[in-house]
Amino acid sequence: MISVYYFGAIALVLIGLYAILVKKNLLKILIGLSIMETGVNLLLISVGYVSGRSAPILSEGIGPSQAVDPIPQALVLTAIVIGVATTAMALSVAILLYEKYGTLNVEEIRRLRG
Amino acid sequence: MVVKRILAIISILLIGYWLAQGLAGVPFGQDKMLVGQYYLDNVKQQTGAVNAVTAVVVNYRGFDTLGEVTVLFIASTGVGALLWKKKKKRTAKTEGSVVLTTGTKLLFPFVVLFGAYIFIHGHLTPGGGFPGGATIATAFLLLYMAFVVYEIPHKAFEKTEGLAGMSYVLVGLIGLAIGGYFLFDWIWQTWHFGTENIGRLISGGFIPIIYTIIGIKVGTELSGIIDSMLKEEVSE
Amino acid sequence: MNGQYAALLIALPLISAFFVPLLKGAGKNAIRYFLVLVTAVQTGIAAWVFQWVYSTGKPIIVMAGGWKPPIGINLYFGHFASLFVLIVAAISFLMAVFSLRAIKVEPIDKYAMLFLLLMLGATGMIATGDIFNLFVFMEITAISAYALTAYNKTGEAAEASMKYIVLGGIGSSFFLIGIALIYGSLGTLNMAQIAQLAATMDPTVAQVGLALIIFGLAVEAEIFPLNAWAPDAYQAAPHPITAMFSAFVVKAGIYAMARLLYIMQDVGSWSSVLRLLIILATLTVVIAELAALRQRNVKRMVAYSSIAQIGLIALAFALGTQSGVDAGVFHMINHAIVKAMLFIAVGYVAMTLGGADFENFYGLGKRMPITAFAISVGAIATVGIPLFNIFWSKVRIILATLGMGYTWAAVLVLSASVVEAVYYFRLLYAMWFHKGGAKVDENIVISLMVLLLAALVVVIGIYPDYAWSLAQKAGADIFKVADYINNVPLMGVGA
Amino acid sequence: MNCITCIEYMIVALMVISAVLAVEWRDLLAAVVGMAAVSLFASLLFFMLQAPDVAMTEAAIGAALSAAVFIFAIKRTQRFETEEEEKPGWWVRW
Repeated sequence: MISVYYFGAIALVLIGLYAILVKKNLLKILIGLSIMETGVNLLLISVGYVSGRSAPILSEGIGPSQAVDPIPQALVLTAIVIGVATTAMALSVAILLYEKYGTLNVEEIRRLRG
Repeated sequence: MVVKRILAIISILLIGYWLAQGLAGVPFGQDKMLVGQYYLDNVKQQTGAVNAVTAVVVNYRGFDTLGEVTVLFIASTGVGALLWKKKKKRTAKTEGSVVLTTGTKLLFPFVVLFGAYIFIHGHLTPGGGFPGGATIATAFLLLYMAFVVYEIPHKAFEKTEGLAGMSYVLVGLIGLAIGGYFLFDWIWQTWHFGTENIGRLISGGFIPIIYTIIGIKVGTELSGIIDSMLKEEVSE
Repeated sequence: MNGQYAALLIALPLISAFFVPLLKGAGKNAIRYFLVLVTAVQTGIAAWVFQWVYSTGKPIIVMAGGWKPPIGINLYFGHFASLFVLIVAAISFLMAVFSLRAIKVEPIDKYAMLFLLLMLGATGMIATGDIFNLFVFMEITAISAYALTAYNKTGEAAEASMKYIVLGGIGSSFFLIGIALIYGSLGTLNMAQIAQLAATMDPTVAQVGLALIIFGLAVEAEIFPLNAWAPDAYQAAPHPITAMFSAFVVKAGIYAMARLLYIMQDVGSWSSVLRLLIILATLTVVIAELAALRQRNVKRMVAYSSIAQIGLIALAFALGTQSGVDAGVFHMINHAIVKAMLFIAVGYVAMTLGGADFENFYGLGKRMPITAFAISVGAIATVGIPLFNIFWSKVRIILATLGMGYTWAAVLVLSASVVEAVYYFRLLYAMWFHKGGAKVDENIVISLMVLLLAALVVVIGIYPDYAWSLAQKAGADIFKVADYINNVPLMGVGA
Repeated sequence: MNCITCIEYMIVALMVISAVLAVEWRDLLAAVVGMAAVSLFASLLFFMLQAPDVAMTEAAIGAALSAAVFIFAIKRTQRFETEEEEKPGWWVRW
């Protein structure tokens, strides 16, 4: 039996992948990429979770053996920022494409280019 | 058409099944820590931070964070390069409503202050430089929404961005000079500064300094991205 | 000097890139010459590291933050990394000089920053010893490559960049899932410790994780199903950037792939991953050569040829033997030199004659003799004629392939080479035996650069022994994982 | 099944539903809102998985700012997806 968190994470990854594979509007493809990244982040955090433990902030009353793994959380912090950087970059390329071709449909862009 | 869609769905489900098989070997909720346990055991003595995630992000794996800041810098540079125009201007036509404009005027300093609070207390409470910087960028976003003609001071922002990045690398290089390692925490490990107040503000070695730098940098970069995306070319 | 100062290889490009905005007021030429200066200094540092590593025979382990691995992140400048960091820095230097003439599109300051960060990303990917750090450097490389691909701001450039972004996004997500699986089953991210613990890993998890990581890196390394971005991007990017892509960005990807492949060699399901990779690499070679045959744009044609050569390197690494890895590394060195030269020369022709279409190359031997000479040397070398450097590495790769019993792969690769010979000789014929336009003055600096690289090609071709010994040492660095584990001072957490 | 578990199931279900809607809606502005909703539900899940730092960052950067950047991009391009015959996977074709 697979955990509900794993299920949610894999579902997000697959939905994002579906959008990238099937959709033709560039912004839709980028939305798909963004959803996929969220899914991957959720997966990483779920891998680091230990049942019954609390957040890794070692203030009063929480000892080293009562906290969850801090590493995946640090990794996901990095991954989120990288994700938003990629998204911003991709959107500016999309704006550039729209300025050149007047459409966001990839098929039409290929046709216009000839 | 429908056939292709179904084919896509089937192949995606196959990938999902394959992933699930791999994940079955990584049981959920079990203690699998190896290096993580070491961090939890030693974080207070070695870095002076209470928040272990912050310690890992800034101190133990500080190299990753330097890279991450660089990625954001590339994004803001790249957006600036691609949307570069000889002359450009904001094209918004409608001013925000009265509620928005007055609210923005009132709220702006507090939002900035709140962002600063988040990144200064990164080693004690959840948060840190990235959410703090994003909060500051949100304050500028509010200004853009509320006022038609508002623009950030570009030159100053670009220079701040560069200076903040340089000071991050410089902190690392000072560590190389004092402690012999790049990004070495010289404040905590060489000077033992603030050792007696773990859990209070003045502790955590160079974590507050670096998080302040990151907060400023992230705030200016994200506002720069917003600025480049909102402006369009004007023909003369 | 202390070995820790090798961290300057990362710190210098970073701090210089952050310094560029402050330099903006000083004018465009100041920025261009600043770029040349920084890359020259970087080459100097890289030469120092190279000299250190090869004279002592011991790798430099840079420990960031003073934390011992696996607690902290370490950089590993072994025989391979120090050699390739030197190649990265030297080629960046040449390209910075080339950029003095080749880059006219605004804004120059952003170009300089992205250029430095692309170099930084490739350096970091080659040097790092931690898989998540590898991911971060991969993203640095990839995002600056996206921006630089679209830098010319034409429609084609934007479309190529978009393709690259979509593929790169899928790749990086899959790479992260792979990291999650490996971390979840071993609890560590350090490559040396992963290698140590690999035998204890669950085979299914290892297979899925390794396959995902290979899949993620295949975008950077241009392995077959994920390399559709490459020809478009090579064609549309500014000329110096194309040369950088071909000379070291791809190499960084393929090295990372080989490194991760070999540190996981103790896991139970290793050989099945290898077999998959051999099939994909052979397909890359064959499909790229066939696609190159029908191109009318020379830059695009050379791009396809570059992809095919990369497939050959991937094939050599996927064999799983010492001789294969050595041959692959040797081919990487040769290919970096030859393709840098070809792309400078083709880019220079495109700059002066207004486009890299095949018609522009008619009679080039009379119009631009030095450039045409360089292109001829590059073409002959790429095809694999004896007395040129690629001959030696190609022969060794094919021998290693036959040695492992993959006769079909060797036959396919050889017949692809014949196809390659056809289109390169067509180009040579057009250059030397067709009538063209009037003679054009050639820039002295660019001529010197291509002549230097051409001289290197011929020298390695005639005296391959020194380069081969370098390649053997570097190959042993990748292949002998036990030495790699011993060289990294692991703290012994847990294990 | 205790109460915490049923809340978890509900949030995951809502998250997956908003992801499907974000992909299927033809109005891109609505799709972006759906994407932001996915990020918000994910940040709730991060909070339940004892990762408050990540939850904050995801809410501030993943949900708010990336949605804002998407909306700016839509403003400068077009709002509706056009209906066309399907020909998927343009990015793997040479």
